[in-house]
Amino acid sequence: MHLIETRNLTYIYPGNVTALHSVNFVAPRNARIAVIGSNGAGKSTLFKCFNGIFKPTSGSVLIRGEPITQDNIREVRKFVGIIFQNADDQIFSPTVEQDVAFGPTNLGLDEETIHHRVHEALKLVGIEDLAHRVPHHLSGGEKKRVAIAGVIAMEPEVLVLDEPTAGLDPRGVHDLITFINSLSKQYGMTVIFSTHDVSMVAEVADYVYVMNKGLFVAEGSVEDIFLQPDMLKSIRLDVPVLPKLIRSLQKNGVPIPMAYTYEDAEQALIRAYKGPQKDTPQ
Amino acid sequence: MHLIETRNLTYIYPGNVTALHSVNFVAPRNARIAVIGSNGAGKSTLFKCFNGIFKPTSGSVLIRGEPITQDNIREVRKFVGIIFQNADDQIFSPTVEQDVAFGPTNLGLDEETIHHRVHEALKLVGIEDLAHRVPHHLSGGEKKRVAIAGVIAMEPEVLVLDEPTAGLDPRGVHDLITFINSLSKQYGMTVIFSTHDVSMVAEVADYVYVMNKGLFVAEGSVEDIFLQPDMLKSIRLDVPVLPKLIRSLQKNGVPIPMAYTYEDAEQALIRAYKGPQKDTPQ
Amino acid sequence: MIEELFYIEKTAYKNSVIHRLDARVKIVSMLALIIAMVALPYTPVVFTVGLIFFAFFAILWTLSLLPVPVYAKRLLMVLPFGLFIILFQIFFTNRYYPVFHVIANLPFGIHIYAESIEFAAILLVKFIVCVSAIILLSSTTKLHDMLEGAGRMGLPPEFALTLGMMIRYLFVFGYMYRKINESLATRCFDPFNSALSYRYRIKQLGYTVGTIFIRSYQQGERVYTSMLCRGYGKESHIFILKKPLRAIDWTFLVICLAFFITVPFVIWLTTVRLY
Amino acid sequence: MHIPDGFLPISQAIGYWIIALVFIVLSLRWAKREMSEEKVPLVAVLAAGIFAIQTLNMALPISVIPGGVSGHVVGAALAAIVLGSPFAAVFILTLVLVLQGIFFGDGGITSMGANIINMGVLAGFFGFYTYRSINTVFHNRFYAAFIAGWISVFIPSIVCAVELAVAGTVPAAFALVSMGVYHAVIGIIEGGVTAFALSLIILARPDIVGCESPAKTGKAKDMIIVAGITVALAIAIFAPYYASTYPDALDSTFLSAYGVKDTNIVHIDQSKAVLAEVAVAEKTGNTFSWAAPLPDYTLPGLDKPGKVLAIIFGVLVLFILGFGISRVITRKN
Ligand SMILES: Nc1ncnc2c1ncn2[C@@H]1O[C@H](COP(=O)(O)OP(=O)(O)OP(=O)(O)O)[C@@H](O)[C@H]1O
Ligand SMILES: Nc1ncnc2c1ncn2[C@@H]1O[C@H](COP(=O)(O)OP(=O)(O)OP(=O)(O)O)[C@@H](O)[C@H]1O
Ligand SMILES: [Mg+2]
Ligand SMILES: [Mg+2]
Repeated sequence: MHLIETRNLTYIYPGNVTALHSVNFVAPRNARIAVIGSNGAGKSTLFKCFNGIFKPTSGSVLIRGEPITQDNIREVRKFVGIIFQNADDQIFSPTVEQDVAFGPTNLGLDEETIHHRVHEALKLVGIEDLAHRVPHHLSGGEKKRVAIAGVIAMEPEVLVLDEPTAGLDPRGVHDLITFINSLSKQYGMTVIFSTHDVSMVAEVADYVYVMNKGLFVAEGSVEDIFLQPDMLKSIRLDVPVLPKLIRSLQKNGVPIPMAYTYEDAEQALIRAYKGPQKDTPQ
Repeated sequence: MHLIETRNLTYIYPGNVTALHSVNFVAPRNARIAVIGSNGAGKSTLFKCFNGIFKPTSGSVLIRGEPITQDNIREVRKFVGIIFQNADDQIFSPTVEQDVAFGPTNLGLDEETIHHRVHEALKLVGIEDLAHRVPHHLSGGEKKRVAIAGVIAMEPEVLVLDEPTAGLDPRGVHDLITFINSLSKQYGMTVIFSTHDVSMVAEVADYVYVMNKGLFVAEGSVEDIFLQPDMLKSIRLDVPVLPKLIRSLQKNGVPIPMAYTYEDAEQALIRAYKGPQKDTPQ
Repeated sequence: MIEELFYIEKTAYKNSVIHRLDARVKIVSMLALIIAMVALPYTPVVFTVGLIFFAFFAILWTLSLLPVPVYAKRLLMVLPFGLFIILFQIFFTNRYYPVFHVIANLPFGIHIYAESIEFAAILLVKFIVCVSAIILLSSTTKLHDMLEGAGRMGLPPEFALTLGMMIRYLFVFGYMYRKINESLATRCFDPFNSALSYRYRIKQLGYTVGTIFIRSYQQGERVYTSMLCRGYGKESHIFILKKPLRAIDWTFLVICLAFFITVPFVIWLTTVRLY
Repeated sequence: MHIPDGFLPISQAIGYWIIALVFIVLSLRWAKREMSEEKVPLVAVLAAGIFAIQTLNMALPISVIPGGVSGHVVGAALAAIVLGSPFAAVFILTLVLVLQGIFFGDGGITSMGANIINMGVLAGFFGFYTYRSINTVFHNRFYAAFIAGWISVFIPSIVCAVELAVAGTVPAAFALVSMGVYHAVIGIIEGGVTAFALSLIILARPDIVGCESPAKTGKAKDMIIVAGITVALAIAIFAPYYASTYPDALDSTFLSAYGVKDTNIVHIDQSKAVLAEVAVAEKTGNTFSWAAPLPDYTLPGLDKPGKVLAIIFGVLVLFILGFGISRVITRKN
């Protein structure tokens, strides 16, 4: 049984824009899944189907094997937490604490539990000291964390992030990547995210879906996907710079194994250039 | 005489937030200048001083050697065109054509000139076919182009872009980089931009300013800046992945020259492997 | 006005005895003051009571450690409409006096009446005292504290949620409004530029208003979506912790209420005895 | 147009508050029933948006207005038209006014009821129904929105003047003329802005305005609304001019010229005043009595001048009429 599964999911916006076209998506337990695609490919639309915000025009969305109905929709929304791209859309209460408490309050929890959850969530994303601040004085990165805390406080088992790193500075991106990886490793959460930053995919994802014009044009492990540079180019995407470089070296006769993350690439290059020597200490 | 020059420019927001602290910035003719810095470093504030939207709290901004006054402000705004990060803030009219015509109309040009300029601008950014579309329905990348066209139609000599690639897909980023480079090469325009994407800096800029907390902490050519990884790290930035990789190889004893753009890095690595042979044909 | 919002908010973040008082206490006291002031009949009693109330306000303002220019600036901001009406009073008779004495004759048969001047002064005193009370309240109380306070006093949860969201988005739109203004300026649009036709200028303003409207609408839709993701439903409300009043809050409240009720009465009684 | 505290006697202020509360409750019910819970966040965010719109400085350099007093768009008509219900305007403007009153001191607390009636209820209802009926009859959204925008500023300003006059804090004639003329001009801007804004919205987001498509109602009923609004308009437009034939100053010179009052003490003998008017009529040969049945409104003892009341009454009757009719129409659908 998969946590999330879509079967021939089609979504048509009012005005006959087909945003999703018979999409089959599967999210197993404890996976880190990237959905990539050009602007307008349908990523955000897909994510909104995961917790019943959009109802499929045809096909179905199964959460833990069950379709989303009016009866279980609250359960589904508790189970699948979504964080959209723009933090301002998601922080609607006058203070950080109130905002993070919004979800738990809606779950009908008692005051003490709410209070506890709010502080757990704030601690997890590392912004406990911001609890009584007003959101509009926060920086972009801080707002993003508040938005994440707001969803985490509902204790979802699947976390969906729509372009989480957009507009963050390099350190912010790095922190977020570390955070996502820890959610998966420490808490066993399933994380699904979309991004335009292909090199982030290599650092975070176990499995990749590639979208174009509402269709999945490819899916597979990071290696599978980035072995198809022409396909990616044809749909406005690209291979991250490191695999691209290594491929080019391979073509030019350098005997070097493929690598996707920075660390692997570094090791691979050092070995390739120094010949079969002992591991170089860091 | 520089096109834009700031002298000890300090800007304090109402409420005593010092966003710029005695900043000296110089933009010569036909340069491509990158301003990088973490979230909240003061990049956007600096740009808004360039065309008199913000008046310096102290210090001065000189445009072609002259300070900005009430009398020449229209001239200045015609001379320095700014494109902000969010295209939605910059598009007000019911059709793309009308929106691009907005600036020239405000300059009091006659109808024929306006028409001509609008079509030149649309052609330049490659969206002639969108002229009669409603801007609110365009994709993110298309809106960005409309915003650029709207400013280009005023025929500025300096183009300032605040985080131009945010939210664009890889192809969109690539197109934009090509476009910026062509503006500089073909039209001799001076281009100033800010970005969080350090690898874009290497591809586009001739000169880089590094900001932190309202101060310039470093400036120089791309090489100068990316030779200081520790400084960059300390202010939440990072060295692009390619120079980082090459530096690590150098440290590990691989004899390889430094390179910043993808092409240079590729060539350098290939040569380093093959030894001092003839150039490998592409 | 949105610009002032940021500014006012700033003063509310300072710290003082007055700032630390519970929002409920401040709201109730200020309401009491305003109602007491407005309820006074249009007679010279207003002067004495107004003076005493204003002195009381001045003490509170001093305690709040806020500079006087902050007050002056905010007063000036709201003055125009009221002041306009007040100034013109002196040329007119009204029904609150049986007899009017002309003290100056101006051309075109316009007169200035002694009683009207007094009446204008009465209006001015009422106006300034009430506005001062509001300025004190909003300069020393954070918006969300006020909202929480109102919520604890029984403001219906629907209203609290709606108002809370409105407050939050006021700031979001404040920033958006700034950016739109900046990009209008970048493209040299100036509604006062008489070289452009009225129609064109009104049209562009209309489009700008339309743009802000559409963006607010879209923002609203997106907010709704993300609220749904957090289990929003009919019974959703804003999270407000219970918070009992402290002794100092009670003291302040009792003093204020007693003061605002007794002063007018005492003054009224003494004037009655005097005449 | 924001009446501050102290300009309305407490009794009247309470009266206005009660009327306002009725409409606020109605609008809450509307928000809950017709728009369901999904619209609550939308309306809240829109309220913030309208607030932002109100801060757009509309102080066009209209040299007609001395001093270039600035005005801004109210946005009530736009909100009502786009959201397809006058209650939307009531709800949104209430939120806006509450915030303006409590936070900025713009418009008082006690007088907030009156302000909500003027800028929320009257502006919303008049704006909405004007738009609806003109659009139904003439099928021109642009002009319908223009006139609706104009009315949504003008009528409240007149009513505001009347309220102040009834309160006795401003002479009716002065209030009507100054407010009327000023807002007639401001109304043109509001109208223009409303019309252009609506045209943009229809172009960019036709789905938002969709619910508003001209109701397929009987033409006759719409004609009644149009007629009602036209009459209201006529009254509203002519009221200030009618009243302005009695500017205070003019009035008192006239009276003093005929020896009814001495120049220093205004203590008017009513019978003498009537006699004086008769005398004037005889002298000028003009028997048309341009005085309303009630002589001067500044007379002691006569606090509620009939014509002022008549205007209020007329406006209210038309307003209730229009509202009732539209209710009947909508119920039939
Ligand atoms: N509310 C809407 N009404 C109609 N069409 C829409 C709506 N929202 C999105 N679309 C269309 O649906 C398609 C998919 O949009 P979606 O937002 O899912 O793309 P995306 O992959 O998230 O793009 P991006 O990377 O730019 O965020 C696009 O063609 C878009 O124009
Ligand atoms: N309107 C404002 N009022 C007060 N402070 C402001 C305002 N706008 C920006 N600031 C502050 O000024 C500083 C510089 O902001 P600025 O927007 O210039 O940063 P930036 O470098 O453009 O950041 P980013 O990369 O996130 O766009 C920040 O500390 C910010 O909080
Ligand atoms: Mg998206
Ligand atoms: Mg910025």
